[in-house]
Amino acid sequence: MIIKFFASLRERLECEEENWQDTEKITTVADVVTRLQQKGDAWAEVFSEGKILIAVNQEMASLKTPVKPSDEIAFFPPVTGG
Amino acid sequence: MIIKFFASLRERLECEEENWQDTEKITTVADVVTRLQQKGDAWAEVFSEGKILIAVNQEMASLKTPVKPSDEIAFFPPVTGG
Amino acid sequence: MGNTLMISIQEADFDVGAQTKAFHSDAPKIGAICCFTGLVRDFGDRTDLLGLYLEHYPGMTEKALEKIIEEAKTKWPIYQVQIIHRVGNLDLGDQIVFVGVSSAHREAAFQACEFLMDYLKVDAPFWKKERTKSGDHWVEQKASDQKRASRW
Amino acid sequence: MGNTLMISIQEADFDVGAQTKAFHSDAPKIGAICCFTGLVRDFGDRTDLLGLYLEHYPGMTEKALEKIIEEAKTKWPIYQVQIIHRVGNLDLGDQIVFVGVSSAHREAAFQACEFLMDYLKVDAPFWKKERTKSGDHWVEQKASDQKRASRW
Repeated sequence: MIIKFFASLRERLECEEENWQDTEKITTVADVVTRLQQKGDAWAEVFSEGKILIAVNQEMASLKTPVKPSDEIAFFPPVTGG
Repeated sequence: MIIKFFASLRERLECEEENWQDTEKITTVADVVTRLQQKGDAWAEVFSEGKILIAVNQEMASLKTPVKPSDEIAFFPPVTGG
Repeated sequence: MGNTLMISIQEADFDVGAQTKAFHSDAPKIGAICCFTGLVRDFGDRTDLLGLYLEHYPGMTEKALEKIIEEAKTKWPIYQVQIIHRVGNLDLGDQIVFVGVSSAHREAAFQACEFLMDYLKVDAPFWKKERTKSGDHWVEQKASDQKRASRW
Repeated sequence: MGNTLMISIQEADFDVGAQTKAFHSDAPKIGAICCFTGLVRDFGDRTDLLGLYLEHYPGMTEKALEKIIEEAKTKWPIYQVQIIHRVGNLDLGDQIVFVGVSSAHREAAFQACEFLMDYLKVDAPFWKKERTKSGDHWVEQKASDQKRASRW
């Protein structure tokens, strides 16, 4: 399972991408977030703030979206292009 | 007094421009139209049909608009540019 | 707020790239450029159209366009406005009209550009004649154009 | 109705004139081309802005833009759509984004172009960082952008 972080999230977490092999207990995006929050204070803080957007396989998703081991999950702040 | 005709009016009247020296009794656009209608059948017909726009000194005007000997009066069909 | 405006009635074709670059002289104050280009189109129900002949009222045309631009400037915070309208004989696919607007904000650029096109169609003294294989005839004004202009 | 669409996410600058000419390949079916160009603007209240850094989510960006274009095509009868969005470091006055739409009708071209820009701003994964003399910081999404997109 690939986990990607963009923009301010990437910088605050000092992490661009994780690649998880052990995803046995992970069935939804919420499970991914729970595991990320346990990685340390910065992670717990970032994921408690709200205003985070989620994509699963490059489509917008929510905490309830189911995930498979082969999925690419991304977290990022509200977009500001254009 | 300069009288100009454009587009389909110019073609139907076979006239692009008139230059009147004697304008003693002409005080409004309506007076101009009355004199034009007396010029022949084609003129009477064209000016009885409505759908004619009027400009005095290159600003949109109406039959009631006052005119002076030095004015430029124009008659044309609804515009179709763009 | 700048006041630059460029109005050109011409037989010659125009270059949208060059026109767009002219807006950049106001950078970095401007954030948005909206440009509209109109082309001579064949109509689904008219297969015999060869092109158009465009006539206008020299002098009044420029005044009418200036007036429309002034009106747009009272409605939206815009910098430059460019209007080019071709006259004379045009063929199918030829460019007829260009309206470009720059602003700090995209909403103002879009709205002002569409407003200018809508009013140009009903207030500027241009007349189109269709040149077809079976003869030429003057185009009638469309009620939909009057309606689009009246919504502003 | 044609289906041509061109999406490019690139560091390089783009040429509005060349982009516009590409639409002409559909002439004389098209009568209207509406193009929007976004530039890096200095803000009235921020005199220390040097430029922007643009990040995006490769892969998802293209998918998100395709989806927005498909949505526009269900709403308006449009031919070609071109979207170019630059990424990386941009300076004040630089072009950031180009959205161009062609159609038989001007209303469809204007509406679709504005719709695409509105949705690009809220649905495409791009992020702007302002580079200022006193440091860099990520730009926050504006509530007004969400509101503009929700009106369609």
